[in-house]
Amino acid sequence: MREMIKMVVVLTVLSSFSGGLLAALRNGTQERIEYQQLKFVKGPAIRAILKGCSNDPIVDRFKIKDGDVERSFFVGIFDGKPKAVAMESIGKGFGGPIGVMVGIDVDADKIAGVGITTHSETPGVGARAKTDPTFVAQFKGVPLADTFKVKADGGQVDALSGATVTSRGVSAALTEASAVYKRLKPKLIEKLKTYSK
Amino acid sequence: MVDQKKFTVSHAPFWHDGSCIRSRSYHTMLAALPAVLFGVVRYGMPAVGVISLAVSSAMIWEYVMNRIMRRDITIGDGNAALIGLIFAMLVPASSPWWMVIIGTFVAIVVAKQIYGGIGGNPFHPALVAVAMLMLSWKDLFDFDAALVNYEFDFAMAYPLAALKHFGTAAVENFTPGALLMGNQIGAVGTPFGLGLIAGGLYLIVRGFVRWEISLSFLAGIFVTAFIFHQADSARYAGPAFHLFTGYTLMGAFFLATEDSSSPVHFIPMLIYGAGGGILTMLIRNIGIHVDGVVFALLVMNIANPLLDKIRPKALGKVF
Amino acid sequence: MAKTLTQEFVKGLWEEIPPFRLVLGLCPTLAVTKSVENGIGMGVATAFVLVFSNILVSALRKIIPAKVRIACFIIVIATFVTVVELLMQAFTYPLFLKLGIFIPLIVVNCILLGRAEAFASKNGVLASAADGLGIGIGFTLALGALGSLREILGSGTFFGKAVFGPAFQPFSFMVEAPGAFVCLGLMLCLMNLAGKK
Amino acid sequence: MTEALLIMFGLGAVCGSVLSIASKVFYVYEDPRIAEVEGFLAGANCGGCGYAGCAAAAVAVVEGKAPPSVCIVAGPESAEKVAGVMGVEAGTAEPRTSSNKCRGGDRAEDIYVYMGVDSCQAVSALSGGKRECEVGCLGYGDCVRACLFDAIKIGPEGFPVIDEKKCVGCGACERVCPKNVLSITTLTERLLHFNREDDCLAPCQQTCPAQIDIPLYIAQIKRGDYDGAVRTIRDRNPLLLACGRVCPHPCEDFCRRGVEDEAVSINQLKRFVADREMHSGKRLPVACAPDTGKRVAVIGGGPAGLTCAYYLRRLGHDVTIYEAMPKLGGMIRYGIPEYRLPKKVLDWEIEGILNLGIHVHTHVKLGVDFDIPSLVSAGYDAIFLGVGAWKDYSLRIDGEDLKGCYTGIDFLSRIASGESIPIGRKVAVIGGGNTAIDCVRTLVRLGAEEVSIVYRRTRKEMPANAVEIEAAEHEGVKFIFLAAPVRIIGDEAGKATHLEYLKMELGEPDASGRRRPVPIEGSETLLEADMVIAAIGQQPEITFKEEGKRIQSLKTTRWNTIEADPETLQSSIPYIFTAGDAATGPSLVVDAIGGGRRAARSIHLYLSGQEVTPPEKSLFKRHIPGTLFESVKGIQKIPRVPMPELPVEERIHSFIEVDQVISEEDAKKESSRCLDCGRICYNKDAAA
Amino acid sequence: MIKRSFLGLAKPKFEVQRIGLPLSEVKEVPMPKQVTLMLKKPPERMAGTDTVALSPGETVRTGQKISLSSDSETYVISSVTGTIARIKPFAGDFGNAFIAITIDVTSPEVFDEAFAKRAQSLDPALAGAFLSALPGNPAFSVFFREETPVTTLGILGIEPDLASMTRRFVLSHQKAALQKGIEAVKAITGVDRVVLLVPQDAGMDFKDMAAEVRTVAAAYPGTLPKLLMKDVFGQTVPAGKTCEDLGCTFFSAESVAALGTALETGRFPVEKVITVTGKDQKPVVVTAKIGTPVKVIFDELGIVTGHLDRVVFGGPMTGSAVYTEDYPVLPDTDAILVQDKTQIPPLSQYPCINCGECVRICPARVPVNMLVRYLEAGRYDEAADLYDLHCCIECGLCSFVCVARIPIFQYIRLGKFELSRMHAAEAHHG
Amino acid sequence: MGDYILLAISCILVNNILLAQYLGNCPFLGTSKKMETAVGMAMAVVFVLVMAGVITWLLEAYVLKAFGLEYLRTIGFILVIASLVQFVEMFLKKSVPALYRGLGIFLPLITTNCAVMGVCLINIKEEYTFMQALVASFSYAFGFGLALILFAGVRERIILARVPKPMQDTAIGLVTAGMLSLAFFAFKGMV
Repeated sequence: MREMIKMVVVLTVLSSFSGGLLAALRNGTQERIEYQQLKFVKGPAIRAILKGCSNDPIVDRFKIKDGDVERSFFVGIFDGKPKAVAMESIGKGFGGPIGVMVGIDVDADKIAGVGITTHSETPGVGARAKTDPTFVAQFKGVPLADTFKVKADGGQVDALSGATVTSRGVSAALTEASAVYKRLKPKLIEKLKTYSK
Repeated sequence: MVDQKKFTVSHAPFWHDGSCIRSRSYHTMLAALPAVLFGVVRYGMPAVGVISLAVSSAMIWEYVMNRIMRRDITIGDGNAALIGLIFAMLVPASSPWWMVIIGTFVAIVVAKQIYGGIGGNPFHPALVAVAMLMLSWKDLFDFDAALVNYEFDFAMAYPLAALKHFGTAAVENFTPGALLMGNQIGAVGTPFGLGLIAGGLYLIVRGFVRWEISLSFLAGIFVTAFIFHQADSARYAGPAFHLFTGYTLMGAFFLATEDSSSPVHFIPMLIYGAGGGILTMLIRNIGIHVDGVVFALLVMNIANPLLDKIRPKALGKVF
Repeated sequence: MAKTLTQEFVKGLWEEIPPFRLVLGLCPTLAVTKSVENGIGMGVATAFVLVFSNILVSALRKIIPAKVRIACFIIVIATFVTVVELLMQAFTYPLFLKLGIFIPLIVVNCILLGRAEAFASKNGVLASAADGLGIGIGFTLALGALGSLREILGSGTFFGKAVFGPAFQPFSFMVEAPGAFVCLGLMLCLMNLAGKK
Repeated sequence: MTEALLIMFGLGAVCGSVLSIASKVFYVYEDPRIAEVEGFLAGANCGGCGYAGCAAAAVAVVEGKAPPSVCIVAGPESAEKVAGVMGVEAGTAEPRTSSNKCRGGDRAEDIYVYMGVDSCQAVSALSGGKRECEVGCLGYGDCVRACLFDAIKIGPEGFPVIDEKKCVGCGACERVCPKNVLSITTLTERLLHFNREDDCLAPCQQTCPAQIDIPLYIAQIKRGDYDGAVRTIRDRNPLLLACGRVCPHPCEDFCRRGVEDEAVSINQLKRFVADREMHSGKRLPVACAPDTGKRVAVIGGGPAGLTCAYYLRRLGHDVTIYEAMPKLGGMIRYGIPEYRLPKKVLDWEIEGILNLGIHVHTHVKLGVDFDIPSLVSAGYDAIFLGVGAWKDYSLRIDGEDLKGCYTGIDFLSRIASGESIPIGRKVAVIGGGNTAIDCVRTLVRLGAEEVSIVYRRTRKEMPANAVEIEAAEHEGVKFIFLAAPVRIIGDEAGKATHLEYLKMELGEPDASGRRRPVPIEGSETLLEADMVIAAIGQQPEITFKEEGKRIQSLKTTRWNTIEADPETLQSSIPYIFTAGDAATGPSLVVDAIGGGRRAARSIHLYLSGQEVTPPEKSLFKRHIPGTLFESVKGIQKIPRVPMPELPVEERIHSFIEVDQVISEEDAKKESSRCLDCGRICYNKDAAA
Repeated sequence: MIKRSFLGLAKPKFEVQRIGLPLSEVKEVPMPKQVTLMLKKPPERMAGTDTVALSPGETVRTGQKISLSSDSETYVISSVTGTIARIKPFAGDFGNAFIAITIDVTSPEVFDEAFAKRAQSLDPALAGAFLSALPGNPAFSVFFREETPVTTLGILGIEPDLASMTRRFVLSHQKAALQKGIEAVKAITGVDRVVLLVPQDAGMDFKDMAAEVRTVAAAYPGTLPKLLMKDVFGQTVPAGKTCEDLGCTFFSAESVAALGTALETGRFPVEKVITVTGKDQKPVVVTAKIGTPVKVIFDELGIVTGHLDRVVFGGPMTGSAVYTEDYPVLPDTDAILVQDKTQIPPLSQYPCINCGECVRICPARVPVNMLVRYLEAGRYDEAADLYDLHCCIECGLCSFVCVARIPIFQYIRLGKFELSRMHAAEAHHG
Repeated sequence: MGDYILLAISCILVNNILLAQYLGNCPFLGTSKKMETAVGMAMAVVFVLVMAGVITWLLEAYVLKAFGLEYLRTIGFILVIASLVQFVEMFLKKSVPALYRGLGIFLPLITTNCAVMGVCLINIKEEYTFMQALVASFSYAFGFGLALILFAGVRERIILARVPKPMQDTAIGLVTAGMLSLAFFAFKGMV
């Protein structure tokens, strides 16, 4: 019995000790990890969309509650003004979810740029959505519509050849982003004001 | 001590039927000759270059390994030359010299000699080499691109690639007869179906390969292709097309039948051949590889030791 | 037969260098050595965990009951693995992304448990630290070597920089899964040859 | 933070309790020692122990089926730890190594040309193998393949060579060898191995009373492995310096090279390596088995006693030597003059033996200072009686007790212990043995003007070594053959002046084939001699027999030697063993050494509670007939290397050692004359 | 030598070579100057402990029984009259040990009367006392043992191996003796069933024999006992068992005929019919005294042997090569084969290449390809447990067809021998 | 249903845990020298992996995710797996000794088998549902067993071949594993 108690005690103490240690470490590094994650996963896309902004959009980010979920917005400051925000939305692709970063020009309600963050599409086919710059370039300056559809479905988006599913996924993501933007716009404007100098 | 007479003492039997590894290798090479000659005629000097380089470098690798491992020099048995030849038959005539040499290195050194030489290799050495090269240099193995400098009087497309990319419509004009006569592009030794069949029959009749494997392999391809074709004839080509294109015939007579990587019992031989055929068709029809023979046979090579455990009960065996 | 600390350290560099001499820890060895950078990163991470887990296991060896010995060792190791995981996320995020699932899997690397069981639980703190450091550095070296070979041959680069002319057609087999096995096998053969002398 | 703590606490608690409860609920009794033992085994799963892997071996140990030393890889440290777990002592866990008995796969001729499976087992299955030699190595290397530790290689001569560093003594090679060439032995077994009928023995080794592996050490000298040669000799003979000087080398008589050419100078080679070790100033380490805790008293520190003590010590016993004289060495110290065996050399050699941890009491005489019962009560488990044969036979003629009359050993030992004896002008030494020669040569050096040997037969019959006789002759000794002393005539002062002897002639040959000397009537002759030394033989002095009770039951022979089994050397009292001159009567040093080792074996058997039986299939003082050739073909004659010696003028005035050691170059040359014989084979390459 | 046929799909045909029958010419080998008799050592005796009841210098008569001791089960019958010159141990194959008794032949020949006297009554004791030494070494003892006594006797008029004509010769030339012999065997052993196995093409009528007559296709390996058991008697001998365990044994027709002759003449038969195939590969049938050194036969037939040649006692498939021309004709030597060194098919150092020829030809369906790998690695136990080592009926065909020229048959025999040795050692040590 | 079959094929062949994902290689090489051990190990892995997959999925879903403690995944999973393995070992030893002899002796090896931990992590990473996780765990384990048994078959022959000394054992095992992995390229893209 003594031994049993010892076993339980040692194991419990050891694991709680480790839990405490890790929790402390986690608290200390949480901020930085989050920043790093954004920087390396979403960073490239964000920077491409908000090209020419004078700030670091990853530092200047905020969250807004949208129903149950929290959404992150990255602010792009152009000429001292927070002119654009970027947000991520998810569409369903061929190989799984596709993360699409959508930059929106707040002033004009136009798309400032689109970038693909994460995906698991077939290399050389669906993956061209990320690697082929012409595909995302077509969205720049397009006004926000209620729905985005590929041309084959009667929409306005030029699908990637051979990767219709991927293109549909991206379009769906854009549609969602546009909906979210419209829904949250008032709160967004509010928040953005804090960034103007 | 010259006058001393000592008899030779050994164990029974004292007679032998006279077969040996050397004659086996050379007869197999002889059987491959029609297809090889056809390749030479079709592709000219580059084919000669690839063949001679492959055979000679294979023998040199064998020699080098024999020396390193301090074993008897075994290039005389013709096995290395045979592997070199089969390897050459599987690559496009336009293969660069370094690729041929790397290929024979992989075949002889990695896939054969480090397993202890002939008889030890669990995989067909030439298959291993071709699979490795295919993975590494896809472009060089794209027969359409590789043979772009040739001009022939028939459709300049690798039938299997055309099928994969464009469906059956693209391969309609490949008639079985034309395919058999070698009117298709492909590797050095594979287009001439008739030659391969002739060689294969020779090997079977002489007992150098086991007919069970060849036949069941072809049957596996035929049946599977037939089923697919019946299911969707627009996407999947018919059995005749599959039988006479790509590495199929080569596989049936020269690759699947390699001694040390194939089973020896009757039922395992049938399973082995049929499995290879079915797998080939699965890869061709739903996998990403253009031709499935290489990988299908490698998979069957792996399964060989297990398959070969299926065997008849020995005389008087008690359990 | 007591060895000096130096000896304990040095043995990990050649005599017992994993995974060549001690055939342990093959999974990360095979999986992450597509490039030198990954290999060394993984090696360092493992070495870090190894040193600290060895120290802690050695320090606690008297109070750990035998029945739950393995569980305790695992907690210790897992704690440090998580520490490494968090630290890497915070500071070397791109490397963390590349090594992916293999960082948490350090916890089941048999080298760690092997050393804890075979060495640290029987030896003093200093010796265990020396042993951990030696084995860890040896592991790093081995991973670096394998990584270099595979990167140079398979991609034609070294630390991401091209080493051959543009005419070089990389032997991409080497960076594929089978290449990893074959390459490690051949290196093991060379080590066996070298060990003979 | 709190959540993390709580969750981890919960997880740890759940896992801990589940495990601890499970360990209670699902408890299956397993001897906890199994796990512990397994922890100490090497974990190589090599199967060398004979069990299926380490776990199985651990189970066997715990069940008492296997000894703690079961693991052959992990070494004695592990055995100790395992023994600790099991609560027993490790005991005499000796390392075992493989050794091969055959040296030369290709020397024995083939009887047929073999074709087939490349394996010794296969060849030997066909008519017992293709070699004409029944016990020889076939050389196909089954042992090499069987060895898991890479410790065996087929050497350039075509027989297996064992790398002792790698060998763990697992016995795989022994099991697989169809010719039983390889055997796994411990140090004890090696030390106790005696020449057997089924060994592959060269004639020299069969002849050597100490059974030294002569071909091996010559081969080692040839290779330049002098230390190895010393070790080889020392496994059989601890007194190699002394033997290298004084041994009459019977081995050379049977040297196969000697059949067609001159015998190899075996003893010179032995002396060469022995001297080399001495002059190197570094003693080669001698391995001893672990202590057994048994005590043995060795009475008499002569060659037999020293040898016996040496082997007993190496076998792990606690040995004490009791010596009557002030110094150890016995007859080789007191009976052999300085010019043949310098005392310095002897001291060095004896020191080496004592260094193994042997206790010594000198100046104590059996029957005077102590007796057998006192030794028994002092706790000795066995006693070795190596008292030698120190009592000279008397001439039993008139005038023997005149002044100037001495007996041989008495004279020599007094000289050796530094006593100054008035040396006569003209000296007559009676006898034809080595003692007589030693006396005359000593006298020459002590300044006697005229020294004669008086011997009753002819020179041919003289038992002394021929070289010695020759050396004495060179030094100016006169030989009077066919002379039987009748009386010694003295002057009034009681001092000897003349020796009267009868001339003899050779009669008809007797049963032994020697022609018996027959006195010639009336041929009395006077020989002027102011000093007469009778050196006609010795016998053991057994005055101790009269004292004490227990010892009275010790049987003796009519020559006053101690009666004992000739092979086991166990006397009529089970715990008393004997050897050397005390057992055999005066004989060669090397006989005493052989006897000492034989006695040590018997004592070891006795102490370890085994039956004291002669070695199995022992080749005791016999030859394997098949090994003695009438002719040896293909010999290219090369003379043997001459022995360097001091010039006569120099040596007769001093006691400086006469015989010198040969040079390294000569040693190599001489060793290459060896044919490296086996039972029926010899190295034809060396012959050519 | 039978070569591989051009068409590899067909199995090689192993029909016994024939020379014109009936054989008219039979050479008689003259009385040699010296004969050597091989007395088999009982297994329990070890080297050096044997003493033969006779010692060198003693005289023996033709037909005299020589044994280790008066009650010994093993004995030889002297085939000549003479004096014993030497008695030496002789190592045979696979642990068989003999004592070679060499006799200097003297004339005139004197016949020992013991057999004639003993043969007055045909009873079991006669078998034990003399008949085991008949040509062909018939194993009479199996009829009288306690467990599973043999109830069926097969008399083999067919050859056990290729290149032998001996039994065929007996069938055609000694029919009367055979007839008498069969009756005698029946009387001595009381056996229930006697079956005479004759080759299909014997071209003779055996209806009047006192035995059941069965014709058998005389193709190798169908003439091996275990396959005869299967094909003729429809019984499969379990691995590790013998035909005798199933109550059946086989005698050579020659043994039975010799018994018949012996009873007729009252003299113990000391001659042997042997088929000798020289380097010209033409078989010749000769008769010679048992114990005749093979050299004498060679001299008589004009066969010259040289360095590296091979002399085989027995057939080419199952015989054994001897290393000296002094080797004597034994009672069971049916055939002698001489090969010039150029006629010896070389072996190779190759490992198994897994071609499967052996597997397909094996009459016992043993997976030889795997078996030989295990045997080569010395893993005999696994070979026996996993790959049917003990099912092998030892026909030698696997080696005959082996493309890699591995001495497979030798590996198999060696494996069985080593296993039996190991098991014996284990049993010995408890 | 079809999805599950595809998932299974993908896990068994296309993304074979050993040959394509490099997980579980130590026991792969260690236990493949003999067919019997390979079969025992394969069964043990299937057994443990299915249980571990289920338990860790539950742990992740109902504890870690619920409290936002994903960073404790590593330590939590391994602790659970290790305890599970040890528990199963003790249970088998007592209750089903026959099974223990066949499979239990491999259980300690599984604790440090990265395949087990790896599959649990993959299940989380791929955000499988409970059923998917169950199927994936079983299929991965089956794939492991399949590769192990195939490999053992090949290896039994290699051990008997005349492999040069420095290549023997692990080195040749690795090269062969490479070729196995090469052959498994056959299934690329099939799902």
